[in-house]
Amino acid sequence: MNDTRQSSSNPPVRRARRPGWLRALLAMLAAAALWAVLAGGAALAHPFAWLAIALTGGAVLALPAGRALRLNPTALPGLLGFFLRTSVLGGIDVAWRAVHPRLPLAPAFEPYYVRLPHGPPLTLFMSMLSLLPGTLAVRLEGRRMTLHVLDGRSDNAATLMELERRIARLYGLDSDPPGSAR
Amino acid sequence: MIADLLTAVLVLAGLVFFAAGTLGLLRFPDVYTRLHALTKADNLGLGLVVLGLMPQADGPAMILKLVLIWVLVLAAGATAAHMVAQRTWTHGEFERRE
Amino acid sequence: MNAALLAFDVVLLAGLLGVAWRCLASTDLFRAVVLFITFGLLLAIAWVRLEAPDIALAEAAIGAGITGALLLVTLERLKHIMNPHRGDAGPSPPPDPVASDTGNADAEARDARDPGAGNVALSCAPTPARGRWSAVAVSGGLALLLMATLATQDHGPGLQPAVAAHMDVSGVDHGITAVLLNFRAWDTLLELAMVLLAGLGAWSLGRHDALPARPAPGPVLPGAVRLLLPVAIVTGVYLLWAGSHAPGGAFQAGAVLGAAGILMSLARPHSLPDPDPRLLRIGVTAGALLFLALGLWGLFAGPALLTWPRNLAYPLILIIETGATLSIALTLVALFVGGRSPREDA
Amino acid sequence: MIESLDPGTLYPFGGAALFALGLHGLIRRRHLILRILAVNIMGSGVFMVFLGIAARGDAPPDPVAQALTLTGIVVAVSATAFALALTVHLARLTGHAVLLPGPLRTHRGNRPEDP
Repeated sequence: MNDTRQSSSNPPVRRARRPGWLRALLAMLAAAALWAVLAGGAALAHPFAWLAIALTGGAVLALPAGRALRLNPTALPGLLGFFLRTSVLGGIDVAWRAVHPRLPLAPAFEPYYVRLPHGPPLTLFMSMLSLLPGTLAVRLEGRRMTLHVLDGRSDNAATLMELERRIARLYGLDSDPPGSAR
Repeated sequence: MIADLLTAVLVLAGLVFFAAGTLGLLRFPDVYTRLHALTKADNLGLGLVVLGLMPQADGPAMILKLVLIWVLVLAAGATAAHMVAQRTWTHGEFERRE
Repeated sequence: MNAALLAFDVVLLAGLLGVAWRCLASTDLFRAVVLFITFGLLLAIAWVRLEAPDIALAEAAIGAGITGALLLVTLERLKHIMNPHRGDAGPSPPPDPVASDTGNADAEARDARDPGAGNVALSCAPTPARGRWSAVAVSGGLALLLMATLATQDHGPGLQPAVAAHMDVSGVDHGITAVLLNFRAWDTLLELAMVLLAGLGAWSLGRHDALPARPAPGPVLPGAVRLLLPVAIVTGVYLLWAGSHAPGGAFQAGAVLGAAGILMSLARPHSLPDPDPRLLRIGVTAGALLFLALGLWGLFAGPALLTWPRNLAYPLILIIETGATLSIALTLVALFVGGRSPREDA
Repeated sequence: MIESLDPGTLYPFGGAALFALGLHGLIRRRHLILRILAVNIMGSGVFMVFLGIAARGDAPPDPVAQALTLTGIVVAVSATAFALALTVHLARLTGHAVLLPGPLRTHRGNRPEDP
């Protein structure tokens, strides 16, 4: 929930944490929206809706605080479009390999050096790349990520760099100089 | 009528991807490649099924519910695939081949 | 259409029997547990086919999900007990991903370097050949007897009309919740007592160990917890609320919230301390005690023990269901963690 | 023929078969985990008989049978969890998770189930 929450009032200081009340408030708003989707808007008046919202607020306060990140909503459609397109390609790619009589696989482990900072951007990146064609996040040690790829002969890094660039834009991190991979 | 036809086509297409993912699960050689098959093919299959059910929904709340199901399965699937891959890396395959 | 449905039924039943057979015939315990989880999911499909969505929800969440988690963590515990030397060795050093070409070669290289690094399978002895036919005779004969009874039984109307006739006094609009919390409240009270007993039994066996499954490094699990915990809370309370008029109720809600608790205990965020044992004890017993107290109150204020005055039935049922949800969720997490908290004995 | 094979007829028979399969596993397997799985499969067979009968006829399924099955599922997971806790405890004491004839030996000498 926290990962995609918008907050426009926070300065883009990366180490700063949101105050607890603000995190709880945002989570409770999201919980109210979820309740309205599940139970219908009219059911927001029921005491159980308040119970759910209050419990969500409490749970978010109990969880460790993440870093406050400024979200750049204009990058969202691009990221979503890219993700939908590549994940459709990913599904078709793996389905084709599965039904092909000769099972065209060339599995390999590949290193990849991420530039995104730890926290929600990196989590989002690692989750999304497992749905991209032919890549699977296996392990992360510092900046070095180990990928499992279905086809070591294809250029997997290009797609990943594109995804990384788009996530960086979403979190307003693209003003950083594109530090070269070690 | 057109909505029903759309539903039938999309749901059937989704089932084809589910079947392909299951085929991959059975045919692929090791844990990692099987994870590829399950996460990617089933994600697309479920996406198509959800898309196909949308014309049958009786309101925007139902459509949002369908999208929510897809997003949650996506998040859970990607997380689970990564966790299984990581565990396989550190502990080896669960089932040792004799 | 009818023939297609019949084909579906036959395939589903054959699949269920086949998976159950493979599960029980397995010599590898991990394989048996995975097949059992598969069996639970197939069973949930069968419940949907039998127009029992409440049961399907409970089966998927409890039968497949939570039982599966309990079985897997038990296998992990058994492995540590049977191979005590491997237990604290920590993860094996990862191979260099660049040096190897394929997954298989990589695994072999790792095994060759460190023979203990591979997973020690938890196997069990294959079934002995002796006594095969007597077991087949006993179970097969019983099955034939059951089937003969079922085949000759006449189709009565069942209790559906009786429930439908009394819905207006039940306080809720969903037949199953009416049966569970009003018409046959005794069953549900005893069931909560059973859940409580299981929790107390596990606690009485000793202190909980640090879960053998270490929290996995990396940002993905904590990120997933952040996303899924609020969703699970809202969904759990929604299921609790929905039980009064649609499929759902205390058991399904307790299972969803219990699953969220299990996820938390796996991810173990550092800022979360162990819960206060006293609060935990109150929470675990709350469901049964609240139910009993309100039932006794019904003896004096209403017609009989465990019955509710008609105008108060709805709020009372909701209160009881809330207590039951809390207790079921907490007990399921406690059973997963497996023993009382170290703070209990301190 | 197809008329008589509605789910209300077919599923109780499937449930009886599952029950028998579970019973067979319970008798034949020695490892406690497998015995716990066998008891669970027997329970699922009973639930299937119940719900199959409840779904007979054209009326909506019998809510009493459904409520009892729901109760049964929660009782089954509680009993399973306690049985698993006992199995782990037994393994801690004896080093194996099988019930052997004779008094429990609380040393780690005899471990028939090790690979």
